[in-house]
Amino acid sequence: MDVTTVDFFALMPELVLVSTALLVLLVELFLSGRRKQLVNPLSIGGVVGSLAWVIALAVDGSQRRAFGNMFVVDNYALLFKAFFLLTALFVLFLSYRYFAEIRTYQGEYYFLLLSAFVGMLLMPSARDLVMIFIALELVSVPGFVMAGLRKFDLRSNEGALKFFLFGVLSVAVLLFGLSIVYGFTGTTDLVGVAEGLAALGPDNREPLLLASMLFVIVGFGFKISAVPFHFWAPDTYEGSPIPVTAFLSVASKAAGFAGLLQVCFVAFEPLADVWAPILGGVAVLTMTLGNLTALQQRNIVRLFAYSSVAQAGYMLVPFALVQPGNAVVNGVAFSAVMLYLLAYAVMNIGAFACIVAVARQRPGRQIADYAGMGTHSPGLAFGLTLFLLSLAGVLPIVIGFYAKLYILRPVVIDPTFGGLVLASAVVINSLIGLYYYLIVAKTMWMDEATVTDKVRPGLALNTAIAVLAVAVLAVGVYPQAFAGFAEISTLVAAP
Amino acid sequence: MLISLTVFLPLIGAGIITALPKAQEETAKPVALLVSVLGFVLSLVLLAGYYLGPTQGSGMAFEVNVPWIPAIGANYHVGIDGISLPLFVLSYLLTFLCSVYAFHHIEEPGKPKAFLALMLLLQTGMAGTFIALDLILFFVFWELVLVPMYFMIAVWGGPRREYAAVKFFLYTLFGSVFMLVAFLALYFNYPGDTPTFDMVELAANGGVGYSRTFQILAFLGIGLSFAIKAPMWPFHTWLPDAHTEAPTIGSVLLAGVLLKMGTYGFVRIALPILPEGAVFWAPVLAVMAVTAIIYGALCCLAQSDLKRLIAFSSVGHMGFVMLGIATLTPTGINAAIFGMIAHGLITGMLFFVVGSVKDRYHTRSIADIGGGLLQTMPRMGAVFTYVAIASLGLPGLAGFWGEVFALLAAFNPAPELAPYLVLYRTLMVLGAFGTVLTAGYFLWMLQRVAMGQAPERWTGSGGAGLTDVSVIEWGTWTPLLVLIIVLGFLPFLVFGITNADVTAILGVFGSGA
Amino acid sequence: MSDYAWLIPALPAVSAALIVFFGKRLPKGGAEVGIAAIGLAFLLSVGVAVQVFSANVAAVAQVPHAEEEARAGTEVAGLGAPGGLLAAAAEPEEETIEIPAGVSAFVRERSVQLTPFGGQYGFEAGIRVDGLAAMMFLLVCFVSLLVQIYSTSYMQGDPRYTWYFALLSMFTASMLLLVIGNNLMLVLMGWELVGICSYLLIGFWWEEKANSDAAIKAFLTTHLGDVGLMVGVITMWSLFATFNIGEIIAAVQAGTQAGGAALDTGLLTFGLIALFIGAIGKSAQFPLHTWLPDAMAGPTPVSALIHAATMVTAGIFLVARLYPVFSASATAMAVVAVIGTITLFMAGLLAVVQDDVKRVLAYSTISQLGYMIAALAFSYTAGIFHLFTHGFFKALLFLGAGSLIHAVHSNNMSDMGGLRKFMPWTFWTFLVGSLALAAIPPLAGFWSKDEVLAGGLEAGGYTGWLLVVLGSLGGMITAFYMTRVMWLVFAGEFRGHGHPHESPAAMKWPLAVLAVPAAVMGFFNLPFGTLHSRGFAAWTLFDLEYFTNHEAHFFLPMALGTTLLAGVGIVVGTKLYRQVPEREPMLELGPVSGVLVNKFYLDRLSTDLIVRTLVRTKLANAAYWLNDHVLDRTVFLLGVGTAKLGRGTYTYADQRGIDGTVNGLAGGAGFLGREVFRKFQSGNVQLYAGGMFAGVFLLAVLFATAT
Amino acid sequence: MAAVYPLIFAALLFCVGVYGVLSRRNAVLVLMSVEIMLASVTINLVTFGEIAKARGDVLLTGQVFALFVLAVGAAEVGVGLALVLLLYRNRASVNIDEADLMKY
Repeated sequence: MDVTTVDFFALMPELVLVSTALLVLLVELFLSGRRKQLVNPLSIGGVVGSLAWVIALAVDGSQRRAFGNMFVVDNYALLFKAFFLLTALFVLFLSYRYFAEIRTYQGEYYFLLLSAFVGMLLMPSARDLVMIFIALELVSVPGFVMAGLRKFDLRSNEGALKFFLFGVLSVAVLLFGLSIVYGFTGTTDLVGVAEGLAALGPDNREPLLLASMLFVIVGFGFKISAVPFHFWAPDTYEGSPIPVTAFLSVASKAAGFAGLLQVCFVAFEPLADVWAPILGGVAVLTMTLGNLTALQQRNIVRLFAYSSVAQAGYMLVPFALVQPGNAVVNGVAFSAVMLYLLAYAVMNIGAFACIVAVARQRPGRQIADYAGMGTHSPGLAFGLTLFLLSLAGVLPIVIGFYAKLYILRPVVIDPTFGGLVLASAVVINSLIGLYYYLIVAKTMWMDEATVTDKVRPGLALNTAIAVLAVAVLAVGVYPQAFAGFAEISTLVAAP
Repeated sequence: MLISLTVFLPLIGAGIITALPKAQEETAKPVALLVSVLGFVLSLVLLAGYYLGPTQGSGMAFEVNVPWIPAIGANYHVGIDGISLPLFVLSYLLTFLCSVYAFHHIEEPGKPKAFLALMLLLQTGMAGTFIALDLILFFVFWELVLVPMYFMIAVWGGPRREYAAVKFFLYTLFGSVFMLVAFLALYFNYPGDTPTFDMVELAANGGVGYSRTFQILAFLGIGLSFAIKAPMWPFHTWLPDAHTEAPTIGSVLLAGVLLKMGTYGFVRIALPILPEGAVFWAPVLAVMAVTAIIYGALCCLAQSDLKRLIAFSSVGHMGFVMLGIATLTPTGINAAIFGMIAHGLITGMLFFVVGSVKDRYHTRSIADIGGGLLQTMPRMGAVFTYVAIASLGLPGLAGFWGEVFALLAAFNPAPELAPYLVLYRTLMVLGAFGTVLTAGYFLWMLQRVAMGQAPERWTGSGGAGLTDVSVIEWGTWTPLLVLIIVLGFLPFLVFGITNADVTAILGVFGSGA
Repeated sequence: MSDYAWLIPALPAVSAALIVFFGKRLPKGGAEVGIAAIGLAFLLSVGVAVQVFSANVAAVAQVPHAEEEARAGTEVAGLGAPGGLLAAAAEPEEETIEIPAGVSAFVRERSVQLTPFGGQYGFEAGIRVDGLAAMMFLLVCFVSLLVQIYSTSYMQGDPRYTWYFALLSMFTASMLLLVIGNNLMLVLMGWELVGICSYLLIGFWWEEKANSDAAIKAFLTTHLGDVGLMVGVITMWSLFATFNIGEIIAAVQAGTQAGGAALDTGLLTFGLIALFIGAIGKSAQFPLHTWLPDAMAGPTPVSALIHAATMVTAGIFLVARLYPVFSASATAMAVVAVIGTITLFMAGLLAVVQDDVKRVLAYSTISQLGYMIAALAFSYTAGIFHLFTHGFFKALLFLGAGSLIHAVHSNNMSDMGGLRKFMPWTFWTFLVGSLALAAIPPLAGFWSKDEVLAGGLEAGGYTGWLLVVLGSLGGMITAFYMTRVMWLVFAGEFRGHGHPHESPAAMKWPLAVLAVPAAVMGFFNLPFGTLHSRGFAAWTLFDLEYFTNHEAHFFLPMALGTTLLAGVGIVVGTKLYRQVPEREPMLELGPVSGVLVNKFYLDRLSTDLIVRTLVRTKLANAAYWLNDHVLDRTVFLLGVGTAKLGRGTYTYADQRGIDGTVNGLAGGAGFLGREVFRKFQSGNVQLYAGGMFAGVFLLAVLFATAT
Repeated sequence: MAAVYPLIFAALLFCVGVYGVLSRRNAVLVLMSVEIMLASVTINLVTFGEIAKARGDVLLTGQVFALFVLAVGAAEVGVGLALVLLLYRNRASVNIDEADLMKY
């Protein structure tokens, strides 16, 4: 295991993105006034270039390793990288007009965004605890700064501060856990850890070892805003600029899940019978608390904050169904999380695109501002309604429904009692969720319009909304395309 | 191919209507009319084809079976047979009549474009449910129907429309989620080698291979959803709110066809696929059905709002339909299907009349109308009396056959239900007594609304707005009025179509008397 | 001829449709179409009757007559000795006369087989013409024709004149459908159609609430009976797997059930009693009779047609139609007899205390119907003969009452009086009618009522004697109240305002035409020897074997006795009402004994004895009070009660119970979100961190215990 | 020397850090306590690195990991102080309890 060999070809996507980030920082210094907006197309170019490399690696098809087996490029990693780059593309679309208008720190924002995405590209390829820690940090720290970018707004920096403190705290806990796990198994390589834990056998499971595993999960719990660790989410989402909220709620959460997937499904797989039921409890708690609090929200962004907490709850359900050694169920559960992440990304970014469009003309961000949108800007209203219905995930004509269907599949294959409880929890929560999504739809279509000027989202946002809406409907009508992803993404079968 | 065209034609129509520029809002009406007429004609062609074509009036016709989601083995399997044909044609007839009625009668936020597009979307959903032969396809159409009806009630409804719309949506949805879980369970525990969602195959298998307790639980899941939809007694509280707040056309389609999806579901899915479950639950269904008859009638006696009264009356009528189904005999099921058709025509007609009365009197409360409808609007009063009498089950009109043969079937249910014979016979007598209560509240309503002296605020100057039945209304109502009499005197028109297939599908229950 | 019998119900139905659509434009407002159609139907029914009756008589002729003379002889012997009265009754008559093969009562059945629906039985619509049906055709068409002619002038100027005639034709059509139907389902259809037509006709002047109340009460009470009918029809179906009357009768006579198994008499009795409940409802027998007096709210020709001659007789027709089935179960027959007898006596009493002339006639109809039902329990011919004759003279009385009301514009007898001078036609025809009703020989009433009592006497047994005793007493009471009506209406000075005048021709002539059969009809059914075998009994026999075994008997002493009682009734009536009409209201209040006391100089023994027993015990008022407060109250409470029950179930069970829980659940979720979880988000980051570590600690504990 | 002593010391240090984060008013002091927690982690890592080295792990992963932790810790402190400065400039106080503008 030669640590020094570096296979540059495998690293190209990350390298391209890093160089674009630096380039953006430099170029922005020399641009002035309105031409600073050019930075956005530049970063889009960088992302597209990196995407090209990812596709090239996929076409090449061989499994590459670098940094002494810490960095692996296989179909699971490539799929996630492609997913992250696409999310980056759409977040850039969102932020094009938003940051142009508030005319501050465009360069810094794009630099931070791209560096965060570099971190995300590293995450799926990281097959080593150290690498996972670094990737996690690389995603979080730019996030802290971006959350506080609206310097003139007290809420923004308060949100950023909370985000920072919570983040740093949970990373510390994560590290403590990692150190102890390293202590027990003597290696930081995921597969090595798995063998170490399996060697320990079921009888002498030290409470300290279990506690350390818990600390690791706490670290990721913060990132995906599961319940006991979600307190930062509403305040940070509300405080930060909306494209950043979109970034946090989709991209950074996805990175968190990618990390959690690798850690739980590979490293801690032998002890699954310990952490699976507990993650199940966390999942139910997350869903219920997220949905019930969302019922009461008046601010659209805070509503989406709690909704993303609830969605994290849904995504945790497959984790609860993992059974040690049972590769079939684990495979299905693994792909279920993957598919829900894809669906969630499409729906959530679409919704945030609409929110960005509306927020520009009605900065109040209150749900009441959306009243009567059905009359003066029906196109946007239709798009947002579609995303809301899809997030609710109850009607079979949208992507959200099939995503939930896939989560429930492992339950139905071999129904355990815990599985049935989880299934009914998902069902009841979808209903509660449907209620507050419908309230927003209702205000758009049924209430009298207080402000009646037409909302003009502008070209970039319009294309984003249109493409995502089509994606939501297309998969709704023909889910076969969606199911295709399931096969190629089974990391569990791959190692 | 023809069948898919008929089902998706209204969807295309809805698309065309939404594409219409905002300026020509009014042209939406003729377009909708054209599409619904075309749809109705096609459905008649299917009817004729079914009779004259190869199947000679029995078994599955116009079948199309194309893979749709291979991953979970759900394919686009549609077909029509004696059980689904009458309801299929009824849905097209009612939509056609509603589009005629829509020329003058869309409630206050107007917007005919959106309204008619939603109506046509609703029609596709309804028609689809009746021809779907694949569980997932059935579920998709079943859910599809909810969205347009939700918006119809929520946007064009009465004062408490939001509450009613959300209640309707969540209530039905809650049921259908359990149905989905049951469908999945059916799929994954399929005894045969290749699990399938195909209804025909599952029905042919007749529940063999599923354990008895499994069948009971699965029937509970599926039955719950259908029970909520065809409002059976404890799950009916959404119906009065949805009806009172829905616009006229909304409540006509809701009462006329949507309620039938639940009972059709029982006949098509629950009974043949889970026979042992059906036998276990049949007495419970029968008790709930008869309670619905008595309970519905009692509630009607307490109503002060005309439309709410008719909503409760359909709870009673659907009670008879469910009693027919709960007997698990060919006579019972035939009576149930006939009851559905008759209820669709009569209650649809009742809602049309009440809608027109509301348009003129601007109130639905019986006390405000204060009687004398026969004086202020003689023809409207006459039609109202005629339909009310038809609804209370007068022989010679459509309402009678459904009820009397349901009672007849209840007197001797399927052999498997022999241990419950005494229960069924007492239920039958209670049901028969229910007809007296029904007659009671209908005549009392007639007396308070149609008869008596019209209060002076409606005669003289106040009565200016009370124009009698308009041409549009006659155009909409005559087919229904004629059909009520025709079906009343010639019941075999419907029985002839349904009999062969019902006996076939119930083969699993032995030779029911 | 009987092949075209299906035209009889079809003609009025077509005329009804024509009047509804084109009535307004016709010169006479549709009346002429109605009358023409019913006239044609009447002619047709006469033709059918002739064919059927002659066939029946021919069949009877073929039965060997040897015994005929012998029996006649025994009767004459019994004539002399009063003891003979009892002897005749006790002497059983056992020799059965065998019927030559191939000879049977005339039954013509033709039906159309409709495609089989659900299950394995077919649904057939057909006609069944036999003696009974022919007789009913005659009665219904004749009375309907006269009533329609009468109505042209009675309903003159009514705003809904055309609709009235349409309803009349519709009613006649459904009555004839009921009569002609060959299977129970058609009978049920006709039954309920007749019910709805009577509802529409009673509530014809629906402006006043009282009329529509009466109409609803009538429909609901009869509909309550219809429930019994429906249950009965369904039980018959479950027993014999067929609705066809002919097949049912054959199966019962053969004593076999559907699958050839032995007849389950228990279920059969249940079915028959259920059917009889239907008859009770429709023919206003004891428990369900409260609707008929209120049904007088409708126009008088309607009362004449529906509540005298046709609809109310539907119950008796049903029992007659299924007579062999009824006779197969003794308990059912006993129930029929008891109910009939109670009704006839109780209704008679009630008729005595009425002031409204139509209500008197209504109660008298109930009592006469009681006669018919009770008669049917013992002898088939007695029952339907009384139905036949009663139809005529009761229609006559009602139409007479109609012309009285038309002249005086008020129903109450207190506004009438002395009309003999102003309305001679009505007076004479009314007199014929009431004498017939009072069963004074030689009028029709005498023969039919006597046949009824003879049937009772001949059958003997507990119920038989009950009928004879109460029947004859009832006869006396009938005579009494009819004389009371005659005196109050036609004698003394005119007490009303305005000036009464004789009715126009269109009303006078039907009265006259009806008076003829009222008087003459009795002679068609003389119970003497050969006359009997060619008379009414032979015409309407349904089963030759039954006819030959149930010879009609004429017990002279019985006949004399009843006529004497009737005479006493008339004498007492004249005594009471001849010269003291103005104190008439006194009698209703009940202190009749006071009145009686003033009349000491009256012939004490006979009048006091009878009047005191009759009135002092306040039997009449008690009966009336019982009827009004107890029975009517229960029906009213039932109505109001159900309304209250309805309101109760609606508000509590429905709104609070089920809906409440559903809203509660939603509210609960809202509360949980609002009060509990939202508060967690306190804004202070250290509290967040505290929350996080609390969570971590909790999870750690779970982890530790998990192993 | 037995490996258990440094581990216990690291655990205690970690608890001190946690206490510091939860109770301190001043944002800068909270940052300091977080640094203490990171320090305890590095001690842990180094100890385990030694144990692993004794068992023949030539790569010294533990120590390398500790280095990474230190580097990332430094970056975090930099960012953290920037945010605290921002708060100070807007609100003239670094008291965390006042930063509760956004509730429920």
